[in-house]
Amino acid sequence: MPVYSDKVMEHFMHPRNVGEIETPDGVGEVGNPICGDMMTFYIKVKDNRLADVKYKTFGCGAAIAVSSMVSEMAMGKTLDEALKITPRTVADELEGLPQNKFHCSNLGAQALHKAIQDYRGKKKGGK
Amino acid sequence: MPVYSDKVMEHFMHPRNVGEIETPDGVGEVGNPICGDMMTFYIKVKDNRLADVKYKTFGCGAAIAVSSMVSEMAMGKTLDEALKITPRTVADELEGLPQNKFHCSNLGAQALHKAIQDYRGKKKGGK
Amino acid sequence: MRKVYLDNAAATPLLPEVREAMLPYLGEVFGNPSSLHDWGDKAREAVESARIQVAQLIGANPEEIIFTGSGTESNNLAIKGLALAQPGKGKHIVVSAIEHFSVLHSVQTLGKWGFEMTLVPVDKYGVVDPQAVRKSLRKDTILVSMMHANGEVGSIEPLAEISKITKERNIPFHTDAVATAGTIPLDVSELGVDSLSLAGNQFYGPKGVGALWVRKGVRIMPFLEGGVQEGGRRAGTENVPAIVGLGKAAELARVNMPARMKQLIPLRDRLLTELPAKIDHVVVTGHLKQRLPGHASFCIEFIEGEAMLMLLNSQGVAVSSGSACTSRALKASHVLIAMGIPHALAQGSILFTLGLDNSARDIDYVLEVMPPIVDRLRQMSPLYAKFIKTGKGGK
Amino acid sequence: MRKVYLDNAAATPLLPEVREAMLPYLGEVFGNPSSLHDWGDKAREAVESARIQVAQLIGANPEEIIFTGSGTESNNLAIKGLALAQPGKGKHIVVSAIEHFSVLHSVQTLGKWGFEMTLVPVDKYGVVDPQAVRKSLRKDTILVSMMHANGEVGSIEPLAEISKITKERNIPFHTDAVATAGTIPLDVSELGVDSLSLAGNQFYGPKGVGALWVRKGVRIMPFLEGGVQEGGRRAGTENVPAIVGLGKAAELARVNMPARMKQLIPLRDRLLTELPAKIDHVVVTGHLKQRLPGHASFCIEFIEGEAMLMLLNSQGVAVSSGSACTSRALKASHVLIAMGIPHALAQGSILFTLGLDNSARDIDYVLEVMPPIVDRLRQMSPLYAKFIKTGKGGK
Ligand SMILES: Cc1ncc(COP(=O)(O)O)c(C=O)c1O
Ligand SMILES: Cc1ncc(COP(=O)(O)O)c(C=O)c1O
Repeated sequence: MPVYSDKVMEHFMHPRNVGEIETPDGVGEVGNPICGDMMTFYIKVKDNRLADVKYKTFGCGAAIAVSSMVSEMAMGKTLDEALKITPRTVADELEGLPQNKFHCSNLGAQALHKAIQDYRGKKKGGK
Repeated sequence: MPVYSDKVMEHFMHPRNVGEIETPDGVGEVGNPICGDMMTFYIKVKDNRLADVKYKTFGCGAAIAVSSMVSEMAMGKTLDEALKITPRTVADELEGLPQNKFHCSNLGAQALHKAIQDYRGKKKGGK
Repeated sequence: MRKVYLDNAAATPLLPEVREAMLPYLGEVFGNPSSLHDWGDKAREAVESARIQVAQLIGANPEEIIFTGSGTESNNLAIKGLALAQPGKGKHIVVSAIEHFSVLHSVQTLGKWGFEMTLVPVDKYGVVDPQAVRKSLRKDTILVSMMHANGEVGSIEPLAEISKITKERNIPFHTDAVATAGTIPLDVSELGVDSLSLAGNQFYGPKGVGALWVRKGVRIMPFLEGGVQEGGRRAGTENVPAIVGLGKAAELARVNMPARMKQLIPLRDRLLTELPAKIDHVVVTGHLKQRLPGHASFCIEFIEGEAMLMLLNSQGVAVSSGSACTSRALKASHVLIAMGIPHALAQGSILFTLGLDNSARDIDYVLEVMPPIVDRLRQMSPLYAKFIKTGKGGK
Repeated sequence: MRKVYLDNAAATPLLPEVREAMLPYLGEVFGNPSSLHDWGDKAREAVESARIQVAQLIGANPEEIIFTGSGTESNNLAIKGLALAQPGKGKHIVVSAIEHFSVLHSVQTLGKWGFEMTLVPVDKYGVVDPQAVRKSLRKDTILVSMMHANGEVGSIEPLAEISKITKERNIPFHTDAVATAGTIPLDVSELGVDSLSLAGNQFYGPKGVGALWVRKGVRIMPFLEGGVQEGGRRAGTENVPAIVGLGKAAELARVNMPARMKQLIPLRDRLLTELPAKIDHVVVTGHLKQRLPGHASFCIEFIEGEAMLMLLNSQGVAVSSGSACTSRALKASHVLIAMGIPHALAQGSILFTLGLDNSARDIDYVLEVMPPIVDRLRQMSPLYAKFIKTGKGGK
């Protein structure tokens, strides 16, 4: 009974899509280092789809695995589809998260949504 | 670190002078079965000396060893000498008693003194 | 000299399989279950496997098991933890008069914080009447605690009947099953209790470990405070080898229980019938039928328990007694007194508790050495002398 | 892959000699120390010998030693037992801000019964100022508790100076010496304390056993209630094998302490100097000189402890952290925060605790694998990215 599922461990050890996007279409930052975890998501949008998703994460193993999983789940999805990614679906894809990590380290979906809102806000703003 | 000294064990296993005296000169009974220990001492007096000392004891290992030791210490002593036997001297002769047994099981000297008093009382009474 | 150990209520030997299961955890697998690395993982996995094994023994869910350091600690946690978790609900606690001191003293200490205790009496067999429990309940009763079986007289209590009453009234019901868990079949749902204490050293498991089962949803305050081990309900680095041993002992007990009972009951019954047949003025204590399988207890008139113990020991036989002299507090057994046994008779208490190492030849041996010991002590006893002279003083 | 265990503060391996000493008590010598027969005598003798060994380790009298189930239990017994034994004397308790939770939570619980707590702050090295203790004392102060060394940052506290103050005022002074007893020289008279907690699993002894020393004449209420084991101060069947193991571990610690310290200190000092030399933005936590021999602790900026732990584990290295994410309560270490370390930096806490199995090659290995791990996590860290871009955010 290790603390994390194999899937979490796999994503933690080999996180997908780590990094920044030089000229992102949207950026979403959540958390702060005081509570423990902090994630910044960067997106590139093409034809209303997520053409690229990258992130930087400060936090525990769960936070890193969640970021990686969210980036993988979001990649290529339409924005509306991506907004359907929730902490629950992320945790399910990761074959579960420890109970105490569910809320605090599971901010990836929120950061992604924020990046999408940022993109939409800018577009509306008529940039 | 057994509970009892070797000397206590030896007297418990081989108690001296157990029994009753058919026609005792004095009898002393102390304790009662409710507190746990009960001893009856019988004495035979000759020329102001304890010519015979016997006892019956209901009680724990310490109570039996104490009775045996008291009988041995008293035997042959003058009555005044025998009255100098105290719980302390009995415990010392037994190479110590467990602390919690000191008071309740160490009634032998008291029973002996009672038997001597009984004898003296009867004599005074002009038996 | 023959060596016959008949004090399994005080301590059972560790089964070789239990020891084998423990050894790796006294060796290479030494990690702390809270640690986040391979060493910690291995220790944690071992603890969680043991939790399943213990849960299966009593028909519980693993996450309802809290590992503790002893049966005593389980009872302290249960009594204090359940009482203090119900602030404002009431301050009245009902227990039987024959509970173990780890229950009774815990309730007494709660008295300092305003709790009140009602002692439910037992009959002469040491059995609680469920209707007496019902009568003792008050509007402000917040906890009932009744042991499953008494370790001194072996009687098994009618818990399933008592729990019907506590359930009607929605009062948490704790049972001290230290003497029964691992010894007789036991299912927490059938018993209808809300929490249950058990200890490894009662069924061939290690010393230094116990467990408290608490039904999911029942609130309990931690007793040992500090870290968040055991879901925050019991702090302190887990005693991994002992927990593993408890798990293994629980598994073996569950699987082998019918065979064990079949071995012990006939030996017990021989003692219960043949000892009083061989020695005059002997009373069996406890219930004759509703009784722990390896448990034969008596009061022998006119003599005292410790002296019997010591002479039996000199013959290689280990037993125990509830006499005042054998208790370090030098008080007559509250259990025997609650059953209405007079003090003098209670002094003659003697207790044979059989285990898996015992055979019919051990019983033969006891039946052979016991009568001369009793005789020897009676010859020294002023009470016996009085009885012989007057015919009085016998029970 | 190389396996390097550097988490000896969480658990130490059992020394082979300790295991050997314990094995008979997991085998033929299984009696209950309270039993009045040969089986009981052997168990009791073993417990009493261990009591002498433990007393010798700390310069105490054997009869002042109470065996418990853990360091946590020793602290619960000390804090609650000493406070509740002084009814009417006062309700004020003084503790340092960096005490173990087994002390802090015990004091907090006493708050329910009207006790008040003053937390004495520490400096940035985690050290208590004795004058601050003096200032915190009130007329109604009935207990002071200060740990001997902190297990998270390794700093050793000036107990002898503090005890001068408590003695002047005649206030009982408890110390949690779980991190020091068996590790550094320690004498209860020199420290001037009135009670002291220790635990076997900190110095190559078994889990599931601790001890509380209480100076003769100091009153204490029992915490675990029930039977009259340990002179009525700690109920429950004694964990004989673990107590024997604790005794043996204490003896070995006493005899071998100088050699052990000589082995550990140079390894520790290499880590303390070379890790910050190899990796930028690393701070040592705790006092550099007044420090446990095997203890090297740091905060690594811009990254989080659990992630470091997991990557180190994947390289075969076991360590621990005081980060919020590694604590099951998900709170930043109260110790680091009390030392004035900002939350973000505290998240980068990492703790190497060396033991007798470690060699210089282990340190080489850690110094080799650690920099790429830090680098990898920093490359993922938005805080590091910001720092690189702005030059801000570094400590
Ligand atoms: C019924 C019962 N409860 C509790 C206990 C306490 O167990 P321990 O001494 O292992 O803590 C005992 C001990 O024999 C017992 O018989
Ligand atoms: C200073 C200190 N006190 C108390 C404890 C509690 O010890 P245990 O978990 O063994 O009960 C620890 C544990 O590491 C500690 O470091």
